[in-house]
Amino acid sequence: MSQNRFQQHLVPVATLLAVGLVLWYLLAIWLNAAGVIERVLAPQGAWSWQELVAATFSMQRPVLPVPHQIALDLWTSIFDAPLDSPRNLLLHAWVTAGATLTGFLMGLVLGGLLAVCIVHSRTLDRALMPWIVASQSVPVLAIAPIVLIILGSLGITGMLPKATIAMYLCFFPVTVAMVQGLRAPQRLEMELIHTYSASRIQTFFVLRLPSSLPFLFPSLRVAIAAGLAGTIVAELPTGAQAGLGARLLTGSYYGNTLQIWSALIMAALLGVVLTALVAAVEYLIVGRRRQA
Amino acid sequence: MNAPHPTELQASPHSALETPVARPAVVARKASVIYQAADRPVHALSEIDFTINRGEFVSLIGPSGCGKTTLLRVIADLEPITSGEVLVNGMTPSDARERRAYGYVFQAPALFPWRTVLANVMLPLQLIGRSKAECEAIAREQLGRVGLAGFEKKYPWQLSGGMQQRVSIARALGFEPKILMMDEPFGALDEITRDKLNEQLQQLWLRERRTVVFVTHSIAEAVYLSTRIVVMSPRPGRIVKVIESPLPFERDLSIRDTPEFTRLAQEVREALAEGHQ
Amino acid sequence: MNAPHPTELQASPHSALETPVARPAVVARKASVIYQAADRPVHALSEIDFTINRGEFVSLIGPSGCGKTTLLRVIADLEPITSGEVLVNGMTPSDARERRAYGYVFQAPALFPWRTVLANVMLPLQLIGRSKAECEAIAREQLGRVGLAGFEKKYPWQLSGGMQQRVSIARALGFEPKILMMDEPFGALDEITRDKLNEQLQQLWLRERRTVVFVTHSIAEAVYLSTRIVVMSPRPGRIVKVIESPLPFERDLSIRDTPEFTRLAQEVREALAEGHQ
Amino acid sequence: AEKVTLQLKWVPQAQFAGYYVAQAKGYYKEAGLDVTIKPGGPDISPVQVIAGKSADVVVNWMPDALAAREAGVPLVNIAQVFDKSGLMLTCKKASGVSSPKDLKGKTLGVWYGGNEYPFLNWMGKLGYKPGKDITVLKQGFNVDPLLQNQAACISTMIYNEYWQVVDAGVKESDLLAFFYQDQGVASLEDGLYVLESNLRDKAFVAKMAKFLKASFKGWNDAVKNPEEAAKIVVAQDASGSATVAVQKRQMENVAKLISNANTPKIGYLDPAAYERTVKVLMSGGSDPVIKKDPGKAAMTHMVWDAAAK
Amino acid sequence: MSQTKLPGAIGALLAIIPAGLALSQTFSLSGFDPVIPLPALHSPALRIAALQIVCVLLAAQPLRCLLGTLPLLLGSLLTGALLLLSVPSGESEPATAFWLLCIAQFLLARTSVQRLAMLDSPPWVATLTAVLFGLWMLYFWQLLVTAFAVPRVLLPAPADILLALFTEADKLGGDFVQTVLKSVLTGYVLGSGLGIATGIAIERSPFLQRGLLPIASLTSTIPLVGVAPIAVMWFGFDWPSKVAVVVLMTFFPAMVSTLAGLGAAGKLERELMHSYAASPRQQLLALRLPAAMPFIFGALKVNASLALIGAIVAEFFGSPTAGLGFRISTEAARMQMPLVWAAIVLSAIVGSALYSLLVLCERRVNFWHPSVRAAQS
Ligand SMILES: Nc1ncnc2c1ncn2[C@@H]1O[C@H](COP(=O)(O)OP(=O)(O)OP(=O)(O)O)[C@@H](O)[C@H]1O
Ligand SMILES: Nc1ncnc2c1ncn2[C@@H]1O[C@H](COP(=O)(O)OP(=O)(O)OP(=O)(O)O)[C@@H](O)[C@H]1O
Ligand SMILES: Cc1ncc(C[n+]2csc(CCO)c2C)c(N)n1
Ligand SMILES: [Mg+2]
Ligand SMILES: [Mg+2]
Repeated sequence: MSQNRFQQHLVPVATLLAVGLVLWYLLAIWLNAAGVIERVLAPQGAWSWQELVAATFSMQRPVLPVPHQIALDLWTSIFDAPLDSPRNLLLHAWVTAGATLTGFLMGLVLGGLLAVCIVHSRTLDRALMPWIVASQSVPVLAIAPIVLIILGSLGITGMLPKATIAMYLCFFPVTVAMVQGLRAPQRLEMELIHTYSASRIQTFFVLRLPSSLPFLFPSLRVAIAAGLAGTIVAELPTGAQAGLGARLLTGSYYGNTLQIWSALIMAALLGVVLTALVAAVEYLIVGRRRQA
Repeated sequence: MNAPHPTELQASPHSALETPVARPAVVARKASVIYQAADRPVHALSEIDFTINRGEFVSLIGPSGCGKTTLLRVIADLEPITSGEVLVNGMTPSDARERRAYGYVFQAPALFPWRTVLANVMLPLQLIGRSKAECEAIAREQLGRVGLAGFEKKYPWQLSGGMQQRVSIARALGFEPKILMMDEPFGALDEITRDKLNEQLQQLWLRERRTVVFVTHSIAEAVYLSTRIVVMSPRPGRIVKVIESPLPFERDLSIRDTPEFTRLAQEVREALAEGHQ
Repeated sequence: MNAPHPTELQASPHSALETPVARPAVVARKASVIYQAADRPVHALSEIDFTINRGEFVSLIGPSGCGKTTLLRVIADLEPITSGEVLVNGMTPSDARERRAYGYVFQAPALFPWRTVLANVMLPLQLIGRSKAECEAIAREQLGRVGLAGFEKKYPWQLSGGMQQRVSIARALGFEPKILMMDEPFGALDEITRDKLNEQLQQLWLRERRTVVFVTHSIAEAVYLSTRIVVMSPRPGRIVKVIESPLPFERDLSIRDTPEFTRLAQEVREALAEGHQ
Repeated sequence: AEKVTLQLKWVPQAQFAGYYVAQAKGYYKEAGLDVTIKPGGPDISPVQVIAGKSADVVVNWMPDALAAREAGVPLVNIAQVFDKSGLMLTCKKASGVSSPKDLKGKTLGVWYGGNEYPFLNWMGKLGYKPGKDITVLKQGFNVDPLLQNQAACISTMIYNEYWQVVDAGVKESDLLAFFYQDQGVASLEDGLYVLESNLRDKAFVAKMAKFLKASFKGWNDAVKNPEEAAKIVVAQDASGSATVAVQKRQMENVAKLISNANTPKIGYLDPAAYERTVKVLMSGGSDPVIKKDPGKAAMTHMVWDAAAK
Repeated sequence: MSQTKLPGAIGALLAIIPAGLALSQTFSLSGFDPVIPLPALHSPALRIAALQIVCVLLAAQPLRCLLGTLPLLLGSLLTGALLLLSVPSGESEPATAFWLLCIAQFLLARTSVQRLAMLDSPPWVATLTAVLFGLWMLYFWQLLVTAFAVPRVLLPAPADILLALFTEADKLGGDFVQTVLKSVLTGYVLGSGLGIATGIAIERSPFLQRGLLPIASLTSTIPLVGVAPIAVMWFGFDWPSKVAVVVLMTFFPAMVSTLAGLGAAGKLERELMHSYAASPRQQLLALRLPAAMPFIFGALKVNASLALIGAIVAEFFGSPTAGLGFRISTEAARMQMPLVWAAIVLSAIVGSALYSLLVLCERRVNFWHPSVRAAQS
């Protein structure tokens, strides 16, 4: 069945990607043409169409680099430098992944705790829940520098400030899903447990927690993606430290468009890997009992 | 009130019914339940008076909304009474619940999908802190009794609706409740499965002689299973008639074609119709 | 084949049954349906042969999984047949569907929660482009017929299950289908509501004499409603027996206590048991 | 060893080579210091860092430092390594700018975050009101607005962004650069600042003196040997984006801003230059950068003197 | 199944300990002598402690209605205000008595919120509870920032922020126009609209759907804010580049949810429409689109905060001299922290307002959906 689905999707996805690639090349010619003419070709005098296309595909500082340029840059930035060198993109991906995962775990704990409190306390449900929703309207991404400085003044430096920002973005989906999930047990199931005269703690572990898992995992996938975005943005203001966000920033700073693009692609790959990680954990925990 | 029965042995719990001082499992005195609905209060139960003796199989029957479920819930401490008194084994329902007096079987099986069949049956036993081995032994035994030996490792959603309901009954029985409460346990099943389960339940009761309070919509089911049938009527919920069953305790499905059965069913139907006015 | 009936008028559609050349509404010839399940193919229907004449009320009864739903779906063009032939009013089911031949009532009411009761009944009429006023008039009339006048402005979730099912029936009827298909329409309701709806459906059929194909699990329901009962058996799905009902067309619920009824029910039960082996 | 934390104003680059060289060559260690150099970034304000007590000493531009004083963070200049300003406004000739007068009606890229003061000052002097006579855009940290022709002129540093424009393929002959120095609105750039309250502490002053001495040694080396400095800086760049060639050129240009390199005067804040800067900052018309003359309170030679001994 | 105890009563009673301690402390400070210590009565700490004890007594009242809770509410607010006014200003270290009063005040605040949360009706009491909770949070923020003399360049007090909101209203107004009206709203409407439209358009093309869905769900794992520097490079420093980022960030969630929603119509309902021989257009209008609305609103709500984040982050990489992102980053560097926080508060208000507006719309559009019905009853 899944084999079948895979094949069903393969052809359309491949087709669309191919169309996208072609469009990309055309767009690159169109976008880069002006700059190429002004800075590369015009100084040399007369030029032909072929020269224009070739030049737009191999520009130093393109407005839109073409895919093979990016692929090449990715390749060199992964394989041409030792793994522990700051020139290696994998190192930066690793740094970002570390902060994201730390923040994600922190967010998981915080979100879970909040959800448990909210489900068990009417006061917190009424008083806190609206503020948790409002908290997500605060553009933490914009206040990342302030958070970094406040945390810095409290002696928290290094990876933790970034992880804190990631946590801020992660905890929300977790809380919302957990609140929903912990309340998911039907009245019937709650009453059943009640006739056994189970304690609150027993009810939590025997009924509420297991029934919240199906809600939790989809939210975890959302959370880790949000956390990654948070980490990357938290890496922007600190500038040239390690991490994909720093690569984005310095790429922009040194006018290295290719570097921006490879950092973006790497971030995308990292996002996919991290979500796959969550999916794998989900499969391990609930996979085999999922309904057919 | 209780006609002694030829098949009855003196030693069985049912013999209690025959002694002059019956041992009551449930006593309700002028018990009323009023729901505060949005617009106006609903009299779900109105001054109910009745007694269920130990070892009886009592069915509650009545039209939708007459308060059958409410009565069951009151007995099981799932709903407080507004006035009057309900005693279970001489205690308040709440105390009885704390002493694990109840096994409750709902209309839906209410099994936990993340637990295997075995683990579902073990659940109530684990909650009261029985050892794992003990839980498992009891659960296996109960599953055997409802004919589900060999299905221990399955998950609920791998079973048919009828099998699920049997798991739910095994779970309630494993708890060794003093009183088994069943709220339309077979309502969602098809007729054939239902017949089978009716038969099994009857045999089970015959074997164990637990007190059973059973809610149903089906006249045939009520007549087939019960030693006593309580007919209720709505608005406000009250008891119209209590019918003692003259049928022998040992029954099989063919009893449904006997004239006695038909007469009893007719009596119930008339009582129902009466209450329906 | 069809015994002429005393209450029958020559002019009614039912009279067709009495003419030597009955006008068939549905004809199935060696119709088979095989589902390609993951592991192995499931023979849901195996070489079914049968005919439903116009104006008949035919019930399909059989144990779970015997292919009743599949047969209904095949007739209504919701499922293709694997081999054989099915004709509806002389056309393929697909053509018949395009000509709006069907009113389908599912086990669940399948009402659209964002539409009022009235708008739900109007839906199929709007789809075929009837004017708004006309739609509304028809819908109101149909709602009146199923006893829901005054509930037009309510939303489905403000009604009880039985009322919702009646809306769904009104919706199917308002469409003026040539054939009314009902797949366990009352399966989810309690016995008393079910009895009432049975009575209403019977009267409705009597009034309008539409062709009805009705799936049920309940022997009593099948016997009470039908002019013909088709008993099916599973693995592979096939027709075990077709029983003509000798009951008069005009019936009320009390007919269930007549010996004729009981005999018919017994016949159906035996046929079912036979197929069950 | 005594701990010192230095907060830079920007990402690791040759602009801060002196400190990195002193660190790499062990000058700090020799002086008995354990120095942590914290790189800055576009949204890291050194003032906030020092106010949050996460740094002992920061590299900052004087306008920003004086503005911080008024906002309640009393910074004091203890040394001024760059005695000339490298800030300029670079325009494409094609956009029709040939003198400051032509700026009217143009879109100009300006760095914010405390670096906008000299520019606003200059415009005040020219009588141009931002938003009315000129369109100001908050320039990001690169030269794209000029390359994409989104702005007529952008802010550049002589040692960095200017060359990025050139590297991108724009010929120097097509560019026109206005030096703030030449426009009379120059202010002192990279200086070292500490909190006023700390200066009351003798031990702190002694520590800073050691720090200055070692840093100056680093600067002298960097000016003498740009290649080596560039390599050291590149090694310190955790983002792996800096290249030796670019940093070496930057170092060579930075060297031109340190006239006192390899003289005993290195790092000495010329009181006249200080007063000039203060005057410029107070003359901003209706919206001056600082309203109160800080007098001599915002600078001290105490540490420098101690270091010179 | 319901417990009937008075929430917060224990907490409130606990408050009597610190309040009493503070009381005795001020007594001993003012030189307790057997004659009534008249000067002590003028000590603010004494007055606050006494009032707090009165509040504790009010809290012990088992009145379960708004009127019964009101005295406690007002009383605790009053003691709070007095306490705030008596914060030792500037250099001098707050006395032990002060901290004791703070603890008592905290316990009172907690009880007041709990008491309000306990009330069942009317519905706006729930909102009031949240508001009160927020007020107390701000209150303790103010109290602690003042008491600990936290530097304003790090964390300003709420009062300063409020002041900045008013004094700098015209600057913030300009930022609002720039960021919210020009960037966020345009991008949000464009991105979500295009996403929904695309979803509807490709709903009938399984090929495009099968191709686009995996790609679209992939993009949900990609940190799209990363394209901000590229967007600024392509579309300039003004609002178009922000719109581009916002469109990109909101497009895919809208499309994916629309597709999921269109596919969410039940099998039964679809077969019903099939049996009516409804045309694809009729199926869309009568069944699929209404059934998709809850999903679409889900995406619209998520997109609301994504849009704000996208626009503000894009302002990092270049902007005109207005905009909330511009304000936050530049004023932070200028040490105008109250203004920075005012801008943050403004964007939070905008975000919450947008969200609430959507919730209101959803209640009207999806009135039939069980989640909405549950929320209303
Ligand atoms: N929580 C409640 N709030 C208000 N009214 C209720 C509540 N629960 C039940 N009722 C009302 O009380 C009456 C009795 O309900 P109950 O569920 O006991 O009936 P029942 O006999 O079990 O019906 P059914 O056969 O449909 O299950 C009904 O009129 C019902 O509407
Ligand atoms: N989509 C399907 N794919 C594979 N097998 C199917 C599918 N639908 C039905 N079946 C199988 O076909 C057989 C007939 O199913 P059908 O639903 O027609 O039975 P039914 O008589 O309606 O049963 P019930 O009374 O439970 O509704 C069953 O064995 C069922 O498992
Ligand atoms: C957002 C931003 N703000 C300020 C500056 C200015 N700045 C601070 S240190 C330094 C030296 C870099 O070469 C420069 C130019 C910038 N570049 N980008
Ligand atoms: Mg009930
Ligand atoms: Mg079926």
